[in-house]
Amino acid sequence: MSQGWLPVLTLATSLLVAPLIFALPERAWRARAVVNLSAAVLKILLVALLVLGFYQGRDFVFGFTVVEGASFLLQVDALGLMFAGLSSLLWLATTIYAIGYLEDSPNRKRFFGFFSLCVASTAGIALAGNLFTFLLFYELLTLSTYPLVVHRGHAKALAAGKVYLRYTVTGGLVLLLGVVALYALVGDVAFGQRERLADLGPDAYPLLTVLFLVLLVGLGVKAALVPLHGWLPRAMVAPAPVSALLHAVAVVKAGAFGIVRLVYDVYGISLVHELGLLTLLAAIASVTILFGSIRALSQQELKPRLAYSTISQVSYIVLGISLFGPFGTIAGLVHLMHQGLMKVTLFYCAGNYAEELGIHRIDELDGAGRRMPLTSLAFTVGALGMIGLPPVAGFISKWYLGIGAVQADMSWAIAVLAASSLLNAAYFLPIVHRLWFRQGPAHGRGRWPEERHLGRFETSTWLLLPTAATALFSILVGLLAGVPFSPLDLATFMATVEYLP
Amino acid sequence: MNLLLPVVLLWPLLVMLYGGLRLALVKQEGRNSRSRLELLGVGWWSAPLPALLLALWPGELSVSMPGWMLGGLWQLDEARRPWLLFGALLWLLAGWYARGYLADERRQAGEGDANALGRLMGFTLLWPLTLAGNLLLILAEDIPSFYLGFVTMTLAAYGLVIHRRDREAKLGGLAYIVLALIGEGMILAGLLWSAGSAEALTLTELRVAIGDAERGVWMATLLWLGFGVKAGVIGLHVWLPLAHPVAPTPASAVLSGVMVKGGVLGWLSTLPLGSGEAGLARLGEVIIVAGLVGAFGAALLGVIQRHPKAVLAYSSVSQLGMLASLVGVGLAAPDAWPALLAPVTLFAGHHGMTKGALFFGVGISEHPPRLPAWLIVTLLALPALSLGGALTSGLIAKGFIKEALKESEYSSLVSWLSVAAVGSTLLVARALWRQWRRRGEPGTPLRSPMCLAWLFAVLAAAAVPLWLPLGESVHWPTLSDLPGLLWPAALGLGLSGLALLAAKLGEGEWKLSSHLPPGDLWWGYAALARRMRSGLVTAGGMLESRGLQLRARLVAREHRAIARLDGLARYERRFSRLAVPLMIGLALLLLLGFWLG
Amino acid sequence: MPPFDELLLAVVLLLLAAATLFDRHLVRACCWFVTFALAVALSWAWLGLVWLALLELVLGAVLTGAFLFHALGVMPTATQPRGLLTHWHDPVALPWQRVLMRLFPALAVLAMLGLALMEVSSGSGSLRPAGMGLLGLGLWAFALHHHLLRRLLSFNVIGTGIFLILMSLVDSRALAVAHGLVVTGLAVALLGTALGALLIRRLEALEASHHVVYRTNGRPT
Amino acid sequence: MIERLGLSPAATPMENEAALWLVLVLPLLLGVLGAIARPSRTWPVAVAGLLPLLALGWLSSQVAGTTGKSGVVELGDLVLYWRVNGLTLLLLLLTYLIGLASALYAPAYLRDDVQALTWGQAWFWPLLGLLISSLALIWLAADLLSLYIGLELMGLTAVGLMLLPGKVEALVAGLRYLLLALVGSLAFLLGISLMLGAWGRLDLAGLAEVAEPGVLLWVAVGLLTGGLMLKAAAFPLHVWLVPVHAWAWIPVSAIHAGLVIKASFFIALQLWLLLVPEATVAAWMIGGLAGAAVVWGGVKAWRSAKLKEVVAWSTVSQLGYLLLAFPLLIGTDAAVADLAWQGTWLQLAAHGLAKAAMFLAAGNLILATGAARVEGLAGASRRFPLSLLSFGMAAISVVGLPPSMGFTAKWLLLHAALSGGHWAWMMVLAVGTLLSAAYVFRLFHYSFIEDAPEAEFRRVPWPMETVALLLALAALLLGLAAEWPLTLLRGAGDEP
Repeated sequence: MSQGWLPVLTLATSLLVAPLIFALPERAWRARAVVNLSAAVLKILLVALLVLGFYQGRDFVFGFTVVEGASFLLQVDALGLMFAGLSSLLWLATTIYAIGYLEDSPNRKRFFGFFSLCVASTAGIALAGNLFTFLLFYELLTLSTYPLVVHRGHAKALAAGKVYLRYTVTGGLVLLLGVVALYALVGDVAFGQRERLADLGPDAYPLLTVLFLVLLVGLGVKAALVPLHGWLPRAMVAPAPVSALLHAVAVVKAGAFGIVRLVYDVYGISLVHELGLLTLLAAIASVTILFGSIRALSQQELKPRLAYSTISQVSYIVLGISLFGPFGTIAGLVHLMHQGLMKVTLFYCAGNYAEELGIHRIDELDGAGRRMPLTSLAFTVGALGMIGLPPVAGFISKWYLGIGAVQADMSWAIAVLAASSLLNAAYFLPIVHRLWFRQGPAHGRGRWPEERHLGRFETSTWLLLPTAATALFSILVGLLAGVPFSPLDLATFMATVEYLP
Repeated sequence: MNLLLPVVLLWPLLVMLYGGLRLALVKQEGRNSRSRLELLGVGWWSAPLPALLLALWPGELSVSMPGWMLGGLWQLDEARRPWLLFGALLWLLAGWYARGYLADERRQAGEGDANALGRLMGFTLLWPLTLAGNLLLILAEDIPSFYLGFVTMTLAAYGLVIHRRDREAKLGGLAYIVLALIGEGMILAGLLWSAGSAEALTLTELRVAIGDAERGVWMATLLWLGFGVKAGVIGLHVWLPLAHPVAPTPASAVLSGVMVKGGVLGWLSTLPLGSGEAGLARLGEVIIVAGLVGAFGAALLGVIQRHPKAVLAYSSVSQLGMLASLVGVGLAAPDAWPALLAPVTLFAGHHGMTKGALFFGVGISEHPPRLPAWLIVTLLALPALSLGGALTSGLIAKGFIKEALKESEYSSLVSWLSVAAVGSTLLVARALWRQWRRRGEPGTPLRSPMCLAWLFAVLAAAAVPLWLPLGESVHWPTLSDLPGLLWPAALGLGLSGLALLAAKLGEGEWKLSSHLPPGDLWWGYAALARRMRSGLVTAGGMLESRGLQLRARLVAREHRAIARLDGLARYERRFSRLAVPLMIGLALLLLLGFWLG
Repeated sequence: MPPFDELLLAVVLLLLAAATLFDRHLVRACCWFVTFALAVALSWAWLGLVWLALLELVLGAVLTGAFLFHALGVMPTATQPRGLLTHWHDPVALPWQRVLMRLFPALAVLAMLGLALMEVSSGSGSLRPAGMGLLGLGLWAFALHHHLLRRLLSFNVIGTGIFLILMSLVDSRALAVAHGLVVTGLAVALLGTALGALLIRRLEALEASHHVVYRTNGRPT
Repeated sequence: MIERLGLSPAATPMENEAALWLVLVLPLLLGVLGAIARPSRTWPVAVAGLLPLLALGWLSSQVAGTTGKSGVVELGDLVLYWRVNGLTLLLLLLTYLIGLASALYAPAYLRDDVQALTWGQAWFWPLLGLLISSLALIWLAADLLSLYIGLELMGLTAVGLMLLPGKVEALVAGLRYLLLALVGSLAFLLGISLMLGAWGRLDLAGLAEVAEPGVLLWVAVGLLTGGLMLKAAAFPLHVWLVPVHAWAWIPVSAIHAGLVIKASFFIALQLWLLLVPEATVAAWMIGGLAGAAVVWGGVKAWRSAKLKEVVAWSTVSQLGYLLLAFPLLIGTDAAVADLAWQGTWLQLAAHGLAKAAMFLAAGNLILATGAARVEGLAGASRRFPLSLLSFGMAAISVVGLPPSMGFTAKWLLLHAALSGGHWAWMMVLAVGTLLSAAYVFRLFHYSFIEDAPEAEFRRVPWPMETVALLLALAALLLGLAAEWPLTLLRGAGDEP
């Protein structure tokens, strides 16, 4: 049975919210909040319906021809569902957060409008059924994110926006060229029809290799692979919810997700393996992992450090999919989710510190654990997860990565993992130490840079709630990784499909 | 009844949660209601009770939770029972002791000292968390849970180590955490590598996997070194003498008594000990040698220390070295291992309880109870002598080991261990001497928690062979064995007597100790690490400045290019003037094009 | 050998065109143009194309001439032109290098035309060379002069040249279409000239009120 | 190609030609009516604007289901040819839509623009009507004489419209435009004359049959192309375009950039496809010009200081995309040509809609900020999000980002270029995308500035906002619904 309207509806929830928000007047923040939140909840419900239907073996396909040889296709598969689930969950969380974060600041209408567009494009990326559709939403994402990056409108934000565009538009163009070339080569290929490329035979291998690299460059810009990462740390000037979403689901993840699609659903892992590109991918990922960690060490401000950490962490996904074998696949896919949860938590925390106490630099964090215990706890959870310590979700990813590396005969990747864990510890644990064990303004020493009392608790409830929720989720998906419908479960399902025809 | 297993782990967490909530609520209600807050209450103390109960529960228990991480499997079998028992017991005693030891701080906190309150809050919350990690480590059969337990214990204990928050505490904490993390890294790498090679999810499978794996030696090496950080393998031991003196005494006791045993337990759980086909004999020999070097080296380094807890820490390193060499036998001579397991466990239990009692003793000698001095000295010396192998549990453990090794090809190890025991004796003698020199005024009531815990610990330590369920009967040394067992202690005592005499006659303290501060190699490591860290930071900075340079160059080039583009306007003017000729030129060009084809 | 009168007509046309294009006195040039248009009408009549001749007379000679004089500000009532506003003499000097350089486009077009017309050998007569001559002269003048009025004159001359070539090329079956083309072309030429003339007047009026001098080639000086 | 252009002999004559005449004449009539009535409100224009659309609907209903219709108009000896097919209908529809948008925009604009109260306003309506009619004539005409008439009518009307503001600068720029347009028509006329002389006929279908390659044909086509390129503002013959737009009225700019230059392009492409379908080298030369146009226009747009100049230069750049049709259609194999064919017309439509929307939105922005310079946009995103949104959506199409029509067109062109292995054209498209992104986002960059001093802002009348928004939406959303115009294009039923 084919129920095409469900994915369309899922997409439409956030897509149609955007004009609605644009239509509402700037001052109607209550109405806007209601619209936003109800759409977010509705979307979660729809995604849940999709998951349910998917597990019952239903097909959800919606498509029409756009031009000759290229069609708009939405379809639902496990990978897409995972990403859609992540994006819808974090949309809700981030919307709540953003409502609190942007209280009384100008241009909220614009912010939320583009925010919804951004999420809609993420959903589109998740549900896209072929490269053409993927590309559509990928570019839409670039567009809808730009106003968010430059939201503050000061010189630094605008400069960051410029850099962001230079990278992403060029990347998008390269991707477009690659996709068109692929279409010229084999025509419209829906995700999952891997045999189409493999059937071309060894004669086409050089061409396929070149195309793969072109597509990889196009996607690698958003995935912030070294040396295409330059935009990410500068995009930090955006408001915290934007950074959170950018790093956790939207932009960076879209790139990583695209690489996953490219490797698994367009080329097929066996073909990529045969082309000998997996090693290259693993090498790029490893370099990125280490590079990001080393750069993070020398950052003195919280958000840039987190940004470099993202560069490093997202490459875990790439590393995972470059490990030939089910475990590598699981690792890559599951980290897609896990990194999202953990990073979003960290960015929420950074935002909380900035909003409540005016903290931007790391050395201002001394003793913040006493002033803001829940936020600091959430930060600790996120940090431990990033290091890859149980029971936080990061451990699960790392575990599968390691096993995948061994099984793919790339045991050297374990050294990368261990080194990265140590480096992560080296730049996260000092922060945790500062939070809890140093004495600061909360102990009567010095003053917070700009303290405000935003709420009854340590900070505004709007800010605290999503932070705590995502932190809790980060622990739960790690601790209860074995239960059905967990990210790990979905990823395992995916991997089985991939490797057991 | 299998539910008991989760309860054992949950109870400390609940205790922690309760404590946290209470604290949060008190904070919410306002600052003047702090007096109502009772820190380190009985509820807090009860955290290890279910574990103790479980250890005494007859029969094996196992609980499997497929949803837990990658599939949870917790077990209580006969091999785990002794570890659980002495661990829980020591945690219980230490908790009791702590209620007395930290009484001053509790009072201060009650009076509104924010710093004391902060420290106590940390202690209140992290103590049960560390305990939970430790218990999980013992009970877990699946690797993730095991690792989770290990990590939780390691990280949570950091808060206990730096309890005092002064410079030394921070140094101790730093040494502790840095080495622990390096250890974690190696453990993780080893676990991933070995588990990956056979998709193992439980520790039993893991041992088999390492035995079978092609590069099992390297996996085992990683695991040995990783756990060796905790178990004080020489070279990686430097955190012990730095962390122990600064930690509160009850924390030192559990640290040295139970937590470092986590490392030993890690070895036992992950190394394919006693597995016949494993080609790990060479590694086993390395472990034996490293263990013995540790045993001797620590003794030599320890006797010149001034702080009694540092001396005791070195003693732990020494004892753990002995234990390590026994574990090494398990790899080098797999056949001997089955007989050796029970003695090793007994030795571990003995060391744990005895070292706990000794650490309690340090606190006791600082605040002696109102007891006759001779009695105090005797009670302090009893575990000390036991540790030297002269009395009670130490004697029995040693005899047991000797008996087990007798048949194997490593019987000569016994003599080495005996020599090391001389060192142990010297160390405890030194520790006692330093304690005596630093003793405080008697005044602690006998029925205070501190005293009672200490007394109970001394007794329990002495009687370890009687109550530790080893699964097989302990080999009690016969009378004829005694000379062979007792000479090291006697020699050690004699040597310490001589040293005491020399000290009395001479100028008192050795000056050497000022040249060799506790932590020996740490200072070298620290220098190295500082250099490495600054190197990394510099590298990061260099990357950044390179990036900035590159960016600046690109920006400059961009500006130049833009300037050049702006200069293009003059061509525009030319186009404007030449529009008609250009059109004709275009027509000509096209004519040429048509002509060409 | 073409008939003598035809040759004469062609030579007269060329001479008149040259006078129109290269007389450095503008009013005189306009007068020459009217004469030229009359000559063209005469040639059409001589070719038997009476309708065209009439049209040329009306559109080319009378109306275009009127617009040109209007642009110059020469009215039947006011014989004195407003000298301040009109360049009686072309103020731009013409160095011979530029004169030669500007010849190239015209030569190029003529060469192309020559090449193309070699294929169409049918039809002879001197009207075709005359048309080409007009075309070349017009193009040269167009390239050479900047004054708008002169450019309009050149445009008209070129147009006439093209009409001559066209009419010399077509045979009887395509005559109707050719007529259509020429009529359209004439109308366009008239409209263009009219628009240009009105523009010139308007610009001059604006220049006068703004005290800014715009050269009619478009750039402020 | 002859079939695609609707010039095949298979096309059947139409029973009732009234629809055709209505389509041709109605805009002119309405324009004259407008001159008399001088509407100052939007709704009468909207009502009147529906009439031509209805006529077009009638026409298309007659054409529907056939490969196209063709016929002749006889005026004595003179025979004029016309044809209607899917392409014609698409172009007619586009013309009417953009014309209607301009017309709807105009009342409010003219009311608002103080200077428009001069004599110019009276002339606006008939000229606009005439322009649309002449465009319709160009789309429908199937012989060179009608095309010539249409082209000249269009050119002179366009010049007239451009002159309406009556400012010195507008007049100077208009003068140059006039002169160059006249020169262009001379070249065109010369080319036609040569062909008429050689083959004695001007109907396109007939010419395609009898014309044989040779110097005469080449010279003729070369001259025709030269003249048309001058009128189409193809690089390097674009000099008249930007100054003209910089001073023209907004609705005039919109229809001019959206349609007028496209007409010349349409004629040129049609001639090439019919007369020199195998001239690969020459087509590549045009392709080279296209590349240069894309780069030059893009760079100049990027560096322009005024908003309208940016938009105008962008037209020069975008025309380069269209010119790529020459190398992609001439002498390539059927598959490539098929893709390029669709891509070209889609690009034409996309650019027409988007550029018109962009001009209208830019007009709104300029009206609101009172500043013609780009820096004047500072803070615009907060003040008039709607105008900026329209501008943004149109700009997306111009850059060729999804889901806009420009993207779909670019996709097709890229696809064609890659299928044919024409890397050079692919690079042109790529560079064009980057440059257009550069100039478009430069404007957005300014609009997002928050810390600019607050300036006086005027409110923009709602019809102006709405018209711009609707056009932009059309340009944006037709990207995904591109199958519909393409079906219209293919409606002739000729399957590739």
